[in-house]
Amino acid sequence: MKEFIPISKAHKTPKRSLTNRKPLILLSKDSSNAMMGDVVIAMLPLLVMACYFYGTRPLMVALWSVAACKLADSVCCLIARHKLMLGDLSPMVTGLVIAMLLPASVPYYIPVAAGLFAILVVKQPFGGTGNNLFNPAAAGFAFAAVCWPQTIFRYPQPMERMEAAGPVTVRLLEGSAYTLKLGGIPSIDWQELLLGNFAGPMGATHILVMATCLIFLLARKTADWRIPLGFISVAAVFSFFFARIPTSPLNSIYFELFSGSVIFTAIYMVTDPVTAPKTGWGRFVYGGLAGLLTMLFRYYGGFEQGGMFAVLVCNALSFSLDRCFISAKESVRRVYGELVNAKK
Amino acid sequence: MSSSTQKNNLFHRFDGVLWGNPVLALGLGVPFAVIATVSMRSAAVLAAAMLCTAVPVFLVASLCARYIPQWLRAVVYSLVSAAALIPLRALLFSLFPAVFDTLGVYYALMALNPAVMIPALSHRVTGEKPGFALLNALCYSLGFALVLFGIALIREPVGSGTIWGHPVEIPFQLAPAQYPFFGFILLGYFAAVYQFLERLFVLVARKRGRFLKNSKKSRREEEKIPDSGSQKEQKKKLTWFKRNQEEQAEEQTGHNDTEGITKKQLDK
Amino acid sequence: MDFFMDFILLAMTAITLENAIFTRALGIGKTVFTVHRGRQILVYGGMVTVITMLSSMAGYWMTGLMTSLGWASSYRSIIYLVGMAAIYAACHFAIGLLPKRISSRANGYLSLATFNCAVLGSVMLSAMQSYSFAQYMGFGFGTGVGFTAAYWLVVEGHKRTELSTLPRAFRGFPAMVLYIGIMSLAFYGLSGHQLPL
Amino acid sequence: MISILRRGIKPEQKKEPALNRDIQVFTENVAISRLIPETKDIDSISPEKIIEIARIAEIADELDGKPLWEKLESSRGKASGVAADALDDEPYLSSRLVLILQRREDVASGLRLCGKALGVEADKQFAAVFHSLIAFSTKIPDGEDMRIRRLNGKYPIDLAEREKGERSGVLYIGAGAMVHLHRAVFEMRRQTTAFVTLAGDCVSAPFNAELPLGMPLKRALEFCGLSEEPTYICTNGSLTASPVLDPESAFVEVDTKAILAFHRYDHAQPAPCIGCGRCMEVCPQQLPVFYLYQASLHKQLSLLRRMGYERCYGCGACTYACPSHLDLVPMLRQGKELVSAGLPEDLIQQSRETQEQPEPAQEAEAPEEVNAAGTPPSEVPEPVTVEDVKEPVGAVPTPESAGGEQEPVPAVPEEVGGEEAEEIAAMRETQFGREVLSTAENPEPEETEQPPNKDIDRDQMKKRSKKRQSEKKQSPEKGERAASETSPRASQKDVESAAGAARTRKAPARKDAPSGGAKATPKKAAARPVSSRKAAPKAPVKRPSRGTQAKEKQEVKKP
Repeated sequence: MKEFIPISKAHKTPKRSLTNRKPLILLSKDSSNAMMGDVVIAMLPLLVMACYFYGTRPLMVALWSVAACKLADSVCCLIARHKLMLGDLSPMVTGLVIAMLLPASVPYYIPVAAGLFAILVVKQPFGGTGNNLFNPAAAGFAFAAVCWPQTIFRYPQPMERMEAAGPVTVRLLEGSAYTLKLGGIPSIDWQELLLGNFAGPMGATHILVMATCLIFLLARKTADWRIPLGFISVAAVFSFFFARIPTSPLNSIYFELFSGSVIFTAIYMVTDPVTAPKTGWGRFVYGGLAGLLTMLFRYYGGFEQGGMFAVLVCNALSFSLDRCFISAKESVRRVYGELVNAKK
Repeated sequence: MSSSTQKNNLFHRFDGVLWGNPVLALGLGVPFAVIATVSMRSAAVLAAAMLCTAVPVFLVASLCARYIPQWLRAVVYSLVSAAALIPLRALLFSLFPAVFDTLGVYYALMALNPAVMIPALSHRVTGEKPGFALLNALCYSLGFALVLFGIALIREPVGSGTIWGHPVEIPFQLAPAQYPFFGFILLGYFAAVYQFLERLFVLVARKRGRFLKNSKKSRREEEKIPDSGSQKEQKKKLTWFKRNQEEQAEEQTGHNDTEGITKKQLDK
Repeated sequence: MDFFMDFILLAMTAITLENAIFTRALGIGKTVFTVHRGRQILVYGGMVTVITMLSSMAGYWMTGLMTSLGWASSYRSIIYLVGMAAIYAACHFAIGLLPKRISSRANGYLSLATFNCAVLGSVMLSAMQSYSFAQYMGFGFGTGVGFTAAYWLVVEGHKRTELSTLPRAFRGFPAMVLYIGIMSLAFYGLSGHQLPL
Repeated sequence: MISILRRGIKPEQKKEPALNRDIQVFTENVAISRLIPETKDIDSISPEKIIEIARIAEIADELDGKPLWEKLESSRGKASGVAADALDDEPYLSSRLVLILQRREDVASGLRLCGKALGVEADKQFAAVFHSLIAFSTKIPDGEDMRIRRLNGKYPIDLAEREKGERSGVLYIGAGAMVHLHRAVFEMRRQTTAFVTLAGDCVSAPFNAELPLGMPLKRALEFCGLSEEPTYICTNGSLTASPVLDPESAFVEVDTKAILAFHRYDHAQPAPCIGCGRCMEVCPQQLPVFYLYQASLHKQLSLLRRMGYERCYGCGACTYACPSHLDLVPMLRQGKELVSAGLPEDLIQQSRETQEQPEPAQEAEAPEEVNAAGTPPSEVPEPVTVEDVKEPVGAVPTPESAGGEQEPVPAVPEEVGGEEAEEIAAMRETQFGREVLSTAENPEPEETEQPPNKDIDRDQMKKRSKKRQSEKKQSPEKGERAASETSPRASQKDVESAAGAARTRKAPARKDAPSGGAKATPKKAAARPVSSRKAAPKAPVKRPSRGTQAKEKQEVKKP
């Protein structure tokens, strides 16, 4: 046993030596920044796949959007005199999500513009990390989609290498979601569809990789299982009953879910904890609503992908969902208590 | 406080230009500021329409509002402004006809412009002297026009690469600058900047007010506000709410913007 | 049956594709930024819906009248306003029949709900599209309902922002306008093209 | 079975070192009370006698600090069962469990006494221990003398069981109180000690001790020998922790269960809440903790009321689970105080705006300035249109919305709420004045402890003593800070009188009183908690003298 230090020495100046902040040994092990880090980790495999398919250009796209987001975020924190946290990973997540949804052949100013829009219009005016009402990534990508639809929705063929710098010379194709929108059946066989080996967004086509990442996120409790479950199930049911292409309903599910960015939306955009509801049932309904709206936007919307718009609309609804579920629970408890009292 | 002090206060005579701007401060006339500001010309048309609706409506409100039952005032004002819009349309159509295609129904909707209706229906001008009403009409139209021109000055070059119809060289073009959502976002940023400047002004005015404490003018002001003392007490009583909450807020979420801005201002 | 289908179709269009607030910014007035209680929103939106429907029905008739006599088309805004004023007066007296406590409050909303850009706008827009009577009605009804829903959404967003620490410059009005802007971006994704004004 | 389904957390319990060592007694003074009649065996005394003895011996239940006799009296005949509460479910905390292990016969006889006093037959008497804690080496046998009920489940099992007991009529009494009752009845001893766990990762040899009441935590920590300088000291468990900032003027109270000292340098740096909702997943009461937190942070009282704020009993589960390391419990308690203080909405709004003002003193200069500064136009449009909003002329909408948040600030003081706030503030005023008087004028702690009106109960008194400690801590410039830091501790015990707690506590925070701080001498402070226990209603006359004797005895006999 070590020698005793008289505690009086320790408390010559109590206020400085003693704090009222709990030591971490009494608190939970993981931190909120670590949760963001999980999402970043879960997105790195997609980036690797994109680099494998398209060369180094996807890396540059991701770097540009992440840099734009991070820079804008830090500058806004300085202006608003928040505590500037350079280690904050949430702008990085925003930038990565935007990059993953873009085609690899996109000119660099588009990810930069989308990232700036996401941070300067959607995130920081509403209070920055943790306070934003809308998913910044979804809004940024929606902005890009509205501004440059021809560029955003024309994808290069995989295995066609592109230089990081210099003009893009490869041939650009329409995505499979566009084929569906026209009512045609995309001519992609199923392994390629699962592996993401077809023209599409650079990060959002690798179904198997994303499934693995989803398992990782669920295991780390970073993503709530209810949201992707509700999203995918409702989307599947919708495309089962209202097939817009002349195939068997199961084929319709298969193509609708795996083309475009439905799965990516379900895993990375809807599960954003900041903008999702907090109550369990609220999350379930939120996911289902997002799935339904996504399919509706894809069917009737002006663009071939509707995930980002659907996410925006659902973000606007999440607070109301929570409120109504909480008040419902409260009223149920009150009625139950009255019944118990009546019994006594 | 009564509107008499408003008139005596020189600062509040010219209300509506910047201070109490109808669009940025009161949120009136948002549709026109958002949708119809795709070009400087349309902004000019709307500004002219605002002027020539505000003048007669405010005059009517100041002169013969007391002869009209309250529930009928809105009807009368809207009809007056609609009537005032028709000759103006003929005039402006001869100047720039193309604008009215982009404006669509919004020119006709100026008849119900809230930036005119709400002040006219409130006690701002009702029963005041016509001179004051006229001044208000001018100020409100000026403020309205400022905002419209400000937004159009960004949207027209970015959207269509022109300013007042003349093509200009700008590095990039963004067709969506003509879309409604872009107008909303621009308006939001304008309003934010407005609020920021407002706060700066208030802080400066406070410092000056401290110097003027025992001058005649400020004493007159204090007489006009009967309950200032009780207000002070109320504020004192409420401080105990503040303290803990502030501390907690500082500790929990690291936002210490309050101190930041304040100190900066007071050092000035 | 066609009547019904037209009605439903135009109502859905006016609620979603051509939402009054999110796509055309119609009806964003003082109340949207100041009236934030559920019941008030419901009352106000209900009034707007009823009056929009009535006035677009009247608008159909008045449009036919105007086309019949050509000179009137340049005065159409005044003519529509007269029709709205008549409906307003009718509603005013109808509300006057209610008990005093309710009527005194309701009349406060009524004039704002009537002389509102959304009402006149829906009439004039449907006149521009040269709709049928059912479509007039459907468009009016949908405009009112869409206005109410959008108004409710905006107020929900405002309540949510009260639970989070915004930068002070953005508190209140600017945050709400940005909120509407982002929602209108989402709704633009639904239509995909710029609407006729 | 249900307890497994219950929400909660599973923190790792670090009890073994303290449990495996036997209880050390740091006081020899045995306060024999002449008033207690001699009794040999349990059959020879009547229930009334037991309660009377508990009252004379001033035994307090360490669960909530309430006097034992009150609890017995109140639930006498009604109770369907009685339990010796040894559910030490918080990490490091083992002061009651160790009693079951080492003072088993005392606890058993105390339990029998309580059962007799309550009229509960023997098979309804049991001792509750946390099963998953006993999973390690020592098993507590379920003997003839005392039935042991092993409860298992997630963390907030103690509070949850007590709440369930209130509904089902099972009275939970701390094991320490049982031991004290046994001593009082059979050894005629008054309660002058408390069983406390001394642990924490800078306590080199954690152990359980029996410490005299009123001993400064500083000395208590000196006994246990620190390997490092502690950077964080808390009492009463680690999850429902109440941090101590000045261990010289914090004392061992009747409800002190543990004194924990840590020398961690990685203290929680609160990050912005990202709304992950884990706090809501772990809340045993299934409260929407996230929204309660935000609402009380931004003073949205209507939302607080709608979301069942009052059911939070302050187990630190949400704080433990929060990945942003926010200390949620004090904020929830603050929201509760805000609501129970009952100030009207508009005043809250006003204070909210005041909070955003640079200098609250200058608020009342000119209304337009008050309006224009930072208040969003949606609420108070702008000086000019203040009238537009206020006067419901014709078209101007919402007669009732004109009354509420939309009302311009200068018009607020005429509201009905004005007087309410005034009288609340007045109450606070008088209490604060009384405190200052008592501390300033009469040097003897006994007189200071005389309650101005007899009906102020024991918790109130305890809070006042604590308040005085907090006063002592105040240097004039740091005044509010200290008060706000001790505020969690002060209202740790009871949630019913949170408002009263708030007033008594906030009083010094409003005017930080260096005078009160200067006058209070450490001797008086040391004596206070002991003497504060004289404040129990009934027989306040003979207390002071005996109190002084007991106190001096302790002062002398302390090693």
